Amino acid sequence: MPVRVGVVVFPGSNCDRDTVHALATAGAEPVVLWHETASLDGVAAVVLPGGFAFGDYLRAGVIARFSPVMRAVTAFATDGGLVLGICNGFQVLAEAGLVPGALLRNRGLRFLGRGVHIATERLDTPFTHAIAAAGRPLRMPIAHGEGCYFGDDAALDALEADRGVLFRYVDAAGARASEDDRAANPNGSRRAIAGVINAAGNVAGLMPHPERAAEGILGSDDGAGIIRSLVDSAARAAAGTGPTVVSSPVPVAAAGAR
Amino acid sequence: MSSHRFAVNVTPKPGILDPQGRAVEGSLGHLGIEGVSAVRVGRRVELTVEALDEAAARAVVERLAADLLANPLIEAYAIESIAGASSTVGPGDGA
Amino acid sequence: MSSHRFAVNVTPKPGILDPQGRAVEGSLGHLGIEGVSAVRVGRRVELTVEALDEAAARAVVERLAADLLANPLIEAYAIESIAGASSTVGPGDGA
Amino acid sequence: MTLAERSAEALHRRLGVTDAELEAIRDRLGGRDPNELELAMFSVMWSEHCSYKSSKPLLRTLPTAGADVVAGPGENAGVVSIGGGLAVAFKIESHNHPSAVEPYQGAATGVGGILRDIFTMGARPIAILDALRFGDPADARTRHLVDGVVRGVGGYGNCVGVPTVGGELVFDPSYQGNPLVNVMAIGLMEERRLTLATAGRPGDLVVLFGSTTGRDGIGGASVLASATFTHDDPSKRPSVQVGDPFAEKLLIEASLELIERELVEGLQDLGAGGITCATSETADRAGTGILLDLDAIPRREPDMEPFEVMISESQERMCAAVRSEHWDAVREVCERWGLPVAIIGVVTADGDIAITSAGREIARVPARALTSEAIVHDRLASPPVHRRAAPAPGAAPEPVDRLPERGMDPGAVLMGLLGSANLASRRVVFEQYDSTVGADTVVGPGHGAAVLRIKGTRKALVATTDGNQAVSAMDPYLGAAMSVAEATRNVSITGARPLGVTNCLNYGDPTRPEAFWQLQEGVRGLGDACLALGLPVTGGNVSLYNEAPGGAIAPTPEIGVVGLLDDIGRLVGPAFVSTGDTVVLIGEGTPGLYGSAYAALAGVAAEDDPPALDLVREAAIQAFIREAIERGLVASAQDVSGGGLAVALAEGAIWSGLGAHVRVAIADSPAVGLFGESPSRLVLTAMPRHVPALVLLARQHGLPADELGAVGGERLVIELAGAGATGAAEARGSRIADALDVPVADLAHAWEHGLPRALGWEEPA
Ligand SMILES: Nc1ncnc2c1ncn2[C@@H]1O[C@H](COP(=O)(O)OP(=O)(O)O)[C@@H](O)[C@H]1O
Ligand SMILES: [Mg+2]
Repeated sequence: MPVRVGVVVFPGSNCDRDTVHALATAGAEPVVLWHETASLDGVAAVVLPGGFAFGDYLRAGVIARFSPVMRAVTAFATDGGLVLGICNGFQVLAEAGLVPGALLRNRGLRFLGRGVHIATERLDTPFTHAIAAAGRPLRMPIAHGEGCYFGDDAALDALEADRGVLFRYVDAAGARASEDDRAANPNGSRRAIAGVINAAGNVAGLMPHPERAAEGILGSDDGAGIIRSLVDSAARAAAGTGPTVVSSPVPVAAAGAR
Repeated sequence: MSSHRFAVNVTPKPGILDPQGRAVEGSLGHLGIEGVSAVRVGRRVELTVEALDEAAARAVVERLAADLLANPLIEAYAIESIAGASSTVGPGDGA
Repeated sequence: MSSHRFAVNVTPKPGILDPQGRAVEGSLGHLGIEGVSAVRVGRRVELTVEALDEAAARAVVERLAADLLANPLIEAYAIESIAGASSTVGPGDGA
Repeated sequence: MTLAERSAEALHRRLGVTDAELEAIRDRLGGRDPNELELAMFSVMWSEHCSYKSSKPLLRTLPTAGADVVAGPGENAGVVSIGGGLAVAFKIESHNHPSAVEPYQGAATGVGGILRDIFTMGARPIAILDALRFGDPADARTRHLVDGVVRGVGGYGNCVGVPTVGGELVFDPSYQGNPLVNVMAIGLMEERRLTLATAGRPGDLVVLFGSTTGRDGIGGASVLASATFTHDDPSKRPSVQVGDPFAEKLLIEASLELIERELVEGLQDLGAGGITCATSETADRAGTGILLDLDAIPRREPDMEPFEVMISESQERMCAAVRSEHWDAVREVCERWGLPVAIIGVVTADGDIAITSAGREIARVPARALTSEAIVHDRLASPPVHRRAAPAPGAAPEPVDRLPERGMDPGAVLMGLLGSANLASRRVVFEQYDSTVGADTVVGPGHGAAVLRIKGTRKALVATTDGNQAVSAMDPYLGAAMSVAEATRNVSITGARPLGVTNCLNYGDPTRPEAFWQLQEGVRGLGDACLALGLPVTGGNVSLYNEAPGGAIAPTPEIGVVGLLDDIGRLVGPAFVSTGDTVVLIGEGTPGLYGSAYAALAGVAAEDDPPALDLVREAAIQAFIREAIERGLVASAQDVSGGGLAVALAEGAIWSGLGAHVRVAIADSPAVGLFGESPSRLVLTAMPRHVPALVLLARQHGLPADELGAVGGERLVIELAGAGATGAAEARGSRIADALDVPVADLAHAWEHGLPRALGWEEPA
């Protein structure tokens, strides 16, 4: 029996159908969760999909954060439930304080839709353990106007100390991008951070779109590893077969500098 | 020469649709906030001008606002002179 | 009950990158404008609150500003009470 | 005359209604004068924009029949069946004048409008293509317009979550005061969900949902699009319409749910003419009337005049005919999506649009008088005295004679062309668009036609837009036919079968005989080309009065085509594929450099003509390439278009990183041979073992096929052979025929950086 994974739909979400498709392709049973429901309907994991929830008016993700469903998501996350935010979903998680940091307007002040490469900094998380070929950069699209990851130096040092950086923008060869390398780190994210994970290791967010790169026909299936990791971890969680996390973490260096 | 700090408040003209204002109003229910209406969302630009005197400085801001900061077709603007400190108010200090 | 109009000015905290502010500074050259510095671009939200009195109204705005309008990680805000009319100033009326 | 008449006269002129038209209105009303409200309604409905009063007689001549056509012109969008119970809806529309006034909002609301045309039919929008035309890229105003329009297209399309997968960006001096913003949208639907814009039957409720009605766009598009736009005429300044893509997204979901659950009898989006247009057109189609309660219409602003409510063009609104037993369900859907919804009237049997307020009837007009019986003008048409009515794009003032006699290095010319504003990469533009949302984009913007897979099938849709204003400027018939040929060719070279043609006709003031002649010739060229290629025109849009103080635009027939690829596995692209593949040229060129990118760069010779187009040959070459791809004989396929053969070869190299070494026989002049844009030619690459079959197939289709050389190396090498080349060389006292030899990396660099340089934008990362 396929594991049930929730996909939250806010007014203005526009990657919900893509995410449902990618989850189903990965063998899960997607469950659509309307923003006004206060219950998660017993799903084993939740995805906050991309889009422009509430038009992204004011600040991306800020209005969505107050939807009834987010109270349920917060409670779910607090008891260790798996939550993944993609693009706008990441922005919502950040606004809700479920993952550290803030996402500012791209430094170039333009929306950017293009392919990027990201390195997986940790393979020992529920969102990354099924990614094949450790350290090989993953290629997938970004499409956002507010994706510049920001935290002050102290916050970033703390984040790195917690091993909270999950993905970093790198060049095609896998070398970590600098903050002003517009080619590899298009939105100017601090320390090239493309995705983060909370200290408890059960809530993660990233700006790139794995669900748009999960089938060869779309030019890359590098995103499938992330989706598969989530579905597999959700299945373990549902079956109660303990740790969704494989041990032997990959040293941070392995992924980045190559 | 003296230095003057101004703020230019740019707001959607009356009658012009303000999608952001509408979205904020619509979301108040979720925050359990009542009695709020006529929400308009605009921009606030704070800047420092070096000029001979206040009047000269204001003239510069006036031009900047009209030519660059506001779109006269859909936005109105107002210029206020502010204390250098006002942009550094932290949360809570507001009230 | 009485009705009060406020403006909430939200500006990037000192030290936070403000690419918009830099973009404005960058385009001053083309306009042949000089002596302008320290440009910060933020948001201005104007709203009307129905409440028992000014203090109660301000408390509502305070909550709105802290919870919704500003992100404490990156933004500071200041609340000002304004005349209902101030949002309808047209271009030029500014000076 | 009576006082009433005199005030009516005064008002009708102010509303842009001529005295003759007022007479016609009187007799639609049985001789009586319209009251102010009625006159305002007529003024918008009888505007060029809503009534097509100048173009209707011409459009009637277009071929619209097709075996797979489910809905044709006259509906909000054309719909064509693609088998398996699925159908595709597509249409292109202009938002030129609003974009000239406020580029961001003009472009944004243009996207919103065409999307509504698509989902009104019951189709979910899956793609946008934007065809943009501006004046001199070095001009500050142009740069402001390009930036605003591109941000507007992205700001709206990205937010509603429909990928922008293609389009065009063309610079031509004739657009200086009058940019063109044409947007095409494509939707996918279950055929049985087809929903038409009708008012249903008497007794049905008329329901308005979406945004509230405000004063914005009063006399907006209608008035604007019906009077020559001049910057310094405040009376023509619209109250700018602001788009709300978030509201549009909710409108898409609510509308599709209403259709899916069969809760509406008919659906019509509100565009130009607002409620007046939506109610009169739906009633006329259904042969019914509508009784409207003005006071029931949700407003955004206090004390609006009745006429303001009736012609307001506030965005993101829909009008539906609903059985009374479905009302509660309809309201629930709209409210769940956060959309204001109201019953604003009822469908009647009397054929009139009647409006009541405070229980009093304030207007009554026969629906058909506003729409199908609107006035039609037969305009005067006369060819221009000067053959070159409009300038070729950027044509150098004094003619120069041809390369290489003038000592031009063909390699330098090629680099110049690849880096020119009209041929360089559009990346800095389309990277501001979300081209991958929907997870269906197989080929996005940048390399020819866009390709979208259809989930759950092997099928894919292929789409492109093309318009040839340069040739149209001298020969509007040929220019329109060439536009159809190129757009359909760009679809066929992927292996897809074109399904139908949508078009946006951008022309000048129809009351000017020369401009009307251009329109007449353009429509004739469009029709003849579609007939020759066996394609139906499924819809389109006409934008007239495209004239600025500087003069009229070059006639611009913008053509949108959607094609069907039965097996995505067979998809062929324009980039070279592997070293050792043979390069084959199909078809042969005719002389004529007029209207080419080369002419824009180097100047045209006085005697230059545009190249010829043989529509029978074009049909043959498209049938050939589809069959060749079907049989798996083709590795890559590109058509010879802007920049000629040399640029087609260079693109194959740049996009693959693979060089090529070819030998081109020059019959006449090297300039024509390398850079001439004579149509109906293809540059193919194929595995050597497939070449004989490929060449034989070409012969069977009556097409010449020449093996030019092979793919490989890191340079593009083009040797010039034949009389033309050696002759040119001898004329220079040289025994060596010219050769073009450039590293692919250099070609790529010129191509990548050309546009940001031309626009003064920061270099692409
Ligand atoms: N304004 C635009 N928006 C999106 N894509 C564009 C735009 N302009 C051009 N393109 C893309 O750039 C490529 C080149 O355009 P064009 O020269 O018209 O292609 P073609 O020669 O195949 O017709 C195409 O893939 C087209 O879709
Ligand atoms: Mg083309």
